[in-house]
Amino acid sequence: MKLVIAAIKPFKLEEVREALTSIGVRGMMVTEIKGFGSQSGHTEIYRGAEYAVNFVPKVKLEIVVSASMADQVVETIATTAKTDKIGDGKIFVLDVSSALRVRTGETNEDAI
Amino acid sequence: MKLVIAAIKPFKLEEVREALTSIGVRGMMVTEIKGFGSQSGHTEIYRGAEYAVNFVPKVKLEIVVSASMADQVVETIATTAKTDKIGDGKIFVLDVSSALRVRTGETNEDAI
Amino acid sequence: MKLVIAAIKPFKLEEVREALTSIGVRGMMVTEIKGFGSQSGHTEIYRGAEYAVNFVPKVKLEIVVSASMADQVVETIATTAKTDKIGDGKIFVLDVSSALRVRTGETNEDAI
Amino acid sequence: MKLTKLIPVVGLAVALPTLALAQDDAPATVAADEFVWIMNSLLFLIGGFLVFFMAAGFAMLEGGLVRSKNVTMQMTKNVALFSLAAIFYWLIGYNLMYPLGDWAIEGYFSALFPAVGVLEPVGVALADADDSSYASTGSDYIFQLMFCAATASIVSGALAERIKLWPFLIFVCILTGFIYPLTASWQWGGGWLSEAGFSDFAGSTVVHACGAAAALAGAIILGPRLGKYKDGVVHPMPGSNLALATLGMFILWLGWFGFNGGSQLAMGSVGDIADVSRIFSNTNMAAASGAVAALILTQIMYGKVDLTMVLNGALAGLVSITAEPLAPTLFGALWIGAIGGVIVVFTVPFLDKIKIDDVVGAIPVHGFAGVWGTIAVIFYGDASIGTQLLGIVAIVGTTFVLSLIVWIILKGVMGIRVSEEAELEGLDTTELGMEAYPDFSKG
Amino acid sequence: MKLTKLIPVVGLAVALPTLALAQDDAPATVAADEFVWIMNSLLFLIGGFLVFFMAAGFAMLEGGLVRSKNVTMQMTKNVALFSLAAIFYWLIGYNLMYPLGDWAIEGYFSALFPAVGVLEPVGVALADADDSSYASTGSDYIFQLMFCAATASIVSGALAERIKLWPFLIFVCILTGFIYPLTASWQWGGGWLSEAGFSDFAGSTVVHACGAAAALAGAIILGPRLGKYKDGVVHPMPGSNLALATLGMFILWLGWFGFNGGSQLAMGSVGDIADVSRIFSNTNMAAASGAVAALILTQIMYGKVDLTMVLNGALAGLVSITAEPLAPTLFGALWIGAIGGVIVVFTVPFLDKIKIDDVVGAIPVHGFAGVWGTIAVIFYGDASIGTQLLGIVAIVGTTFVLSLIVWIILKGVMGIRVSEEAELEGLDTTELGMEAYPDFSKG
Amino acid sequence: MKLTKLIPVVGLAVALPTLALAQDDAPATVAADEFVWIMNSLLFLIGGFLVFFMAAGFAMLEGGLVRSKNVTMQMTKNVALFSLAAIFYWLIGYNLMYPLGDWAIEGYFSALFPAVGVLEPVGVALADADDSSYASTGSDYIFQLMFCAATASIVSGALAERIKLWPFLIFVCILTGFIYPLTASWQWGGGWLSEAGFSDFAGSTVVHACGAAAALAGAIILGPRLGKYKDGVVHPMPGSNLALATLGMFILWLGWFGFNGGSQLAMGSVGDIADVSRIFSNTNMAAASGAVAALILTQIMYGKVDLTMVLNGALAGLVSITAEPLAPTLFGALWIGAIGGVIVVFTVPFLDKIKIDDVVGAIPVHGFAGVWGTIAVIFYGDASIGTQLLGIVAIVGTTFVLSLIVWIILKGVMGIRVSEEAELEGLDTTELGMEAYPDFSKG
Ligand SMILES: Nc1ncnc2c1ncn2[C@@H]1O[C@H](COP(=O)(O)OP(=O)(O)O)[C@@H](O)[C@H]1O
Ligand SMILES: Nc1ncnc2c1ncn2[C@@H]1O[C@H](COP(=O)(O)OP(=O)(O)O)[C@@H](O)[C@H]1O
Ligand SMILES: Nc1ncnc2c1ncn2[C@@H]1O[C@H](COP(=O)(O)OP(=O)(O)O)[C@@H](O)[C@H]1O
Repeated sequence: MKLVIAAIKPFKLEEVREALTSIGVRGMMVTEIKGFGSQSGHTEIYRGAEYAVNFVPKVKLEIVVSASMADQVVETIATTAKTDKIGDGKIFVLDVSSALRVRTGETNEDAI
Repeated sequence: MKLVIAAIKPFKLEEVREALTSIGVRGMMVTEIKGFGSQSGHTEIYRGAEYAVNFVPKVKLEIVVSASMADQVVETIATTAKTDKIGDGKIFVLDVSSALRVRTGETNEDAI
Repeated sequence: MKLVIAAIKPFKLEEVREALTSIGVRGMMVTEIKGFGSQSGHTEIYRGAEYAVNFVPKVKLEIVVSASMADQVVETIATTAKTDKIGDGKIFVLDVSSALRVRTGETNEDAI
Repeated sequence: MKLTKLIPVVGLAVALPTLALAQDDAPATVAADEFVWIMNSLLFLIGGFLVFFMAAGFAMLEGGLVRSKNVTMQMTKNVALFSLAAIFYWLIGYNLMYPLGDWAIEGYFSALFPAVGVLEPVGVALADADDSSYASTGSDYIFQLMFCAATASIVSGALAERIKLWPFLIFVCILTGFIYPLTASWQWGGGWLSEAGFSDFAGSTVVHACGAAAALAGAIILGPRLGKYKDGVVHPMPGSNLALATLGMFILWLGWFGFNGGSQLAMGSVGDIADVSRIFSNTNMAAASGAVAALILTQIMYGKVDLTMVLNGALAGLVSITAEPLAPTLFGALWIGAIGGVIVVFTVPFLDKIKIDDVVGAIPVHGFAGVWGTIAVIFYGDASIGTQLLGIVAIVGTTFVLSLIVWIILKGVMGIRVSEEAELEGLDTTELGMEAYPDFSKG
Repeated sequence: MKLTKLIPVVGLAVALPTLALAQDDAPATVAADEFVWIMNSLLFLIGGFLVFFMAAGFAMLEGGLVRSKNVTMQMTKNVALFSLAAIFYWLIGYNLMYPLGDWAIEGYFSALFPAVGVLEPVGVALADADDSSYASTGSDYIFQLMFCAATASIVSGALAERIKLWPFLIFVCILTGFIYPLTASWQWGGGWLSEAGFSDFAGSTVVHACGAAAALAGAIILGPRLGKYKDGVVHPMPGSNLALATLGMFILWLGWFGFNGGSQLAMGSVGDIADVSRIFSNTNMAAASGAVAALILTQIMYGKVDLTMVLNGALAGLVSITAEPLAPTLFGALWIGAIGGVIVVFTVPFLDKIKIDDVVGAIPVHGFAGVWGTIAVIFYGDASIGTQLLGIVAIVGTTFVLSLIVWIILKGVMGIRVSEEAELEGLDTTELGMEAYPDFSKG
Repeated sequence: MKLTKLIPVVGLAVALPTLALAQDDAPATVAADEFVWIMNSLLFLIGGFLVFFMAAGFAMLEGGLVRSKNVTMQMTKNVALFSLAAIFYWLIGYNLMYPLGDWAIEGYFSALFPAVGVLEPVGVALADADDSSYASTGSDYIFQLMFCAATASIVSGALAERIKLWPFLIFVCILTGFIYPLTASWQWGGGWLSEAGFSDFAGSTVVHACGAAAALAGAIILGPRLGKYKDGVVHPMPGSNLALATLGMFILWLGWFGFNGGSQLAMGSVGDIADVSRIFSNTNMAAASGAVAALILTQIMYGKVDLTMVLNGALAGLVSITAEPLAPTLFGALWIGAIGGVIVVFTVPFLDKIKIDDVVGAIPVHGFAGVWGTIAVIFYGDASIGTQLLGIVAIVGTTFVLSLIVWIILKGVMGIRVSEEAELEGLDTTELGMEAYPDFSKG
């Protein structure tokens, strides 16, 4: 199995969730994060003092899927989250050695 | 070493922490997340408009343990977090290639 | 590529970010977490009742870097986040099998 | 004694002459006309600061019902709109609203337009007062100003989360400087509507439905928030802070005692203070019954109580009783307010059905309940359904049309809506570059 | 002059006859009895809106001291309880509380039960007033109502985070419609307690300890929150928003000026307004010393100041001085309030020790400090310790027993506690389906 | 009638004698001197509770402008400072401030030092009143106390997020018990400044600049927050809750009606109530124009509106008009307030430039705008620029020097700054062991 981690723009969350559901993703973990990246660094003024905004609000998705599905999931997120503007986000894939559904005790593929 | 990631119901956090401490887990990272899964989708009414609640509040635990302890940790979480109700959560295990304790510089097994 | 996960003290965030930028890290995900570890357990009094504070506020950094840079990143975080006080934090390294930049479609090394 | 600030000495000096009026053998007494004038002015001052506080109530209610990414903007709008209303009502509105019988177009348009508001001189004597049988101009001014500002607050709630700051503020200037004062002059300025016998004690229509009409026009031109009605379904966008919204409702309820009670315009006689007391009691009862009606109704209809509807229900009850808070019995206030509460529960979803996006329910609360309250006058006050409808149509219609024109012009000239991206990311970071709750940690 | 709203013309008309009373050669003057009546009514109106605002204070205090998963519910309860109190006090309570000497059971039970409250007619003349030497019925009504509602607010705080909405609201109706008015009639209705010489100026016992007794009965029947006393240890459940709680305390403090000041029931004479001034000063001093006492004591006892205790301390100081805010010197108010502050610091943990879970400290603040304040009357007012204890036992005892019965019945008939799961997940999502702070981002 | 609380019977009894004064053939009338005294006292009571509420306004404004890790501490400081001010102003300040012509050092130092404040006896008659031509001592006391407390609130905002609790509170005791009353006695106690003809109606300098001077001294000794000026650049530390800050500003605005209006010190005559009305109108206008000035200026200068500056702008407008809220026309109030708004927009960054870290902008708002307002008196009031500058220098200078000494001593004796670690982690967890927003979930 694979763990797909994606950092996207917050307002894209709902759209991405729908797209993923439509391709059969049945679960994910969503976290509110602050992102640092090329988008960062634009300056704002607060009470007359200019400062660089290094962290921008992002949403992080963590989705565990079967290895076979990983690419499709990545692709789906990529296409849905894309606005062609800087800060669209990144997607990373990691290996997962095991999974378990607490309620049923099902493991691995059956658990996700 | 292994990274155990678990999404559980928020009110189970304290109980799970105690159980884990009792089996010798000495550290973890806890994050407030919104979970999407089979539990999701029930509808609520807001100002007369029905809508589907897709994300439910969950708590995510991230625990790095020695490979040998991983199964016990997973099992402990599973048994403690279990309510037999939908939405109990999932547990995933990933490989960790190295660990470091900032304060002491200890590494790997000694660091966790 | 490697995913470096670090739990540090919140007020060290800015310093660490600067240090990482200076060594060429161009992105990261920052999450507010509650940490449990050796630092935990000190007692506070709330309305006359003593209780143990098990979770202390921490900040979690997740940084994907090329394998070659991983050690340097870990080291940089370690030296910058260090206060020699308990609760300084931990750093973990995991393998990343693939990366993608949503905006450009660049993959792996080019994406991070 | 305490030798305190120098002013009082002056102040007391001013007081002396009047006492001299009394005969020498008897102790100096208080002249009745001065007493009435003083008490009436005091009523306006107390009413004035109570209604002023409603500006904070609107701000908190709206701040709690928008999403947190738009809170800084909503706060900015609320502070700015009140401030601009204060300036434009002085600059134009006050004299446009009160022609003092001096009309450019008899009963329709004040001849005192444009002219700035002027207060009585320092330490004025009753003989030199603008109106020796009423109250000080300053107290009347501050009281009336607060009503004017309320209309703008109503608009800001309805158009939240998508309208640009400056076009909105320009509209506020026009609404508070011109539109509201104009239509209000027809009734409270002694114009044709008051001649026609229209009855609207504290402004269910003159103030509230007027604000709602301006908001409705804006909502139509502005359009709903992105995604609110995607694929023909209503997608709720829950308010970010219901504690704040509840605080706002309570503050508005508090302010309403001044809003309605002060509208008795007199408390210098037994009859007047007793009437103000009746008004306080009825106002409170209508708010309570409005809330309870929404409480019970949402429980029955949705199976769960909807706090946001209960808050709207209380406000709708208040708006409903505003047209006639004096005449009804407490029971009258109860059912009039309750119907107001019922109205919001049905009209909030109704507006969604016709795809008019009113973020805080301002149009149901101030518009529909305002119309209801104005009609309800016929049950206890002496007003005919005909003239009541006439007044509603005249004021709501005129305000709606004028507002519509202004909104269309603003849209054409400078655009009134933020960019799609700004709306999605939130107005706070995009338009103002300042988050309302920037910390990682809560707050 | 400004031809403003039509009402004033009527209003002023009412004023004229009274002026006619004066001789023709002298300028019309103000009749003393009318002046007193007007000023007394005004005191009630000002006191009324100040005490009304306490409803918001309780809501914010409680909203800040519960966990965020229960905030929507706490807001709902606070809005609903005030609204229902307003209805049931009118429906039954007011006449039950004020028999006007017309008793079914002499000194114990009003003969005016059940009967709805009725206001004086519009534009009433002094001769036709319900009480020509007191104040307008409407002003008295609105003022007394606010006291009644306060008792219910006290209950909602203590039973937060676990009680079901509707059973709680049913209890509120009974408490505000029947229990409080009954026991209050014994003292303020001219019943047997007042005959016995019990002294409780603004209600340390009649209002506050009464509310606390009802809360205590509820807390016992309801039981503590899950896990609060797990394994015999107290597990604190910290409040979610201390800024909100602090705001609530300040609002309550503000309202208390009306609560105690208005209880002078008169300001139409030099002596009365001077007394109201004394009351304001003493009330403020007691709140301050209560807060300082808790500030210092928590620093000494815990090594750290506990803000929640300081907030409770200020409120305890206020409750303590409420039984006699007039007679004490400022120094008296200081030490009486300070002892109130000390009391909460000790009784909050005490309640935990006996496993009574009072979420916001309502029982220590309103109950223990209320009893203390009532006893403290003997130091400055003229009251005997005996009658004071008699009054405390009578009112607290009766309220406790009656409430206990109601709670037990409610528990048996419909259950008063939410399901274990609902309590753990939080009442907002489970009972109301609405989070108070739903956004990802703060707020 | 309603046989209500026993007190009124007493109360009314007190009223009777005075009525007896009137001749028998005519109806009893109200004696003018009693009427004036009653109305003046009422003005102080109303002004008193309005200004009291400013304590909540300061707390919310500051709580919203600090980071959430310091909110519990900021709340604690605000509740504690007001409470301690109430005690020390009674203990020392009141008599030090009002020597009643009884000086130890003529015009400079009261002979009534140290002596505690004493109120008039219960039910006092006019003949026995401390000042039969002014108002009740209790009402004057509560009103003056609120002004004193305001100076301490100003300090708490400027020194937030780094000062230790107890040293701060000790300073508050000295400021409210000694420093402010001393300098204020020179003007409002009938001292040398008032003799010299200095004019400061409600205290732009006597109260606001005084508080700002104390804050400035503290800010200098305390030093900026860690990292605020790292590497010579200003590192903003955004406030954690702008909705709360906005609420605070609105509450302050509300309180200012009492602050300035009450400072007329009389409303028992037509001239006085008309003046209070003027003051209300001017105060409101100045706040509005201050806000609008900041609104427009930040838009022009930064390209984006800065809400925190708009909030400061409104407050600066209020401070600016405080020295002379009566004499100016509405237009005068507009431009005087607007300049106040402009001043903050420029002085907030200016303070940062000279590395003085004022967390909430208290020094620009109360100091710079206060000085401006005091100078602006010359345009409408009758005051010479010379005496105005003399007064400013005397009060600001003295306060600054005395405060500086106290701060230095406190720093030497006990240290005034929390540890570096405590500051970085936040004062809530380190100093108080209590988070303001502890929940995972929002709130
Ligand atoms: N190396 C990285 N490791 C972890 N997260 C990253 C990394 N680079 C970027 N991100 C995340 O992706 C988000 C978008 O990346 P950014 O560089 O800002 O835009 P873009 O991908 O369009 O260049 C960042 O806000 C951050 O959360
Ligand atoms: N494939 C997945 N990847 C990541 N997290 C998941 C996945 N499936 C479920 N989860 C997490 O587990 C939680 C519980 O899963 P859910 O399907 O709702 O209940 P159950 O496990 O009882 O069927 C979800 O809220 C989500 O946070
Ligand atoms: N085994 C672990 N797995 C995951 N996170 C951990 C682990 N141990 C510690 N941490 C994180 O590191 C933080 C610091 O660790 P802690 O033990 O408190 O201090 P120290 O590292 O100085 O002993 C903890 O708060 C927690 O967030």
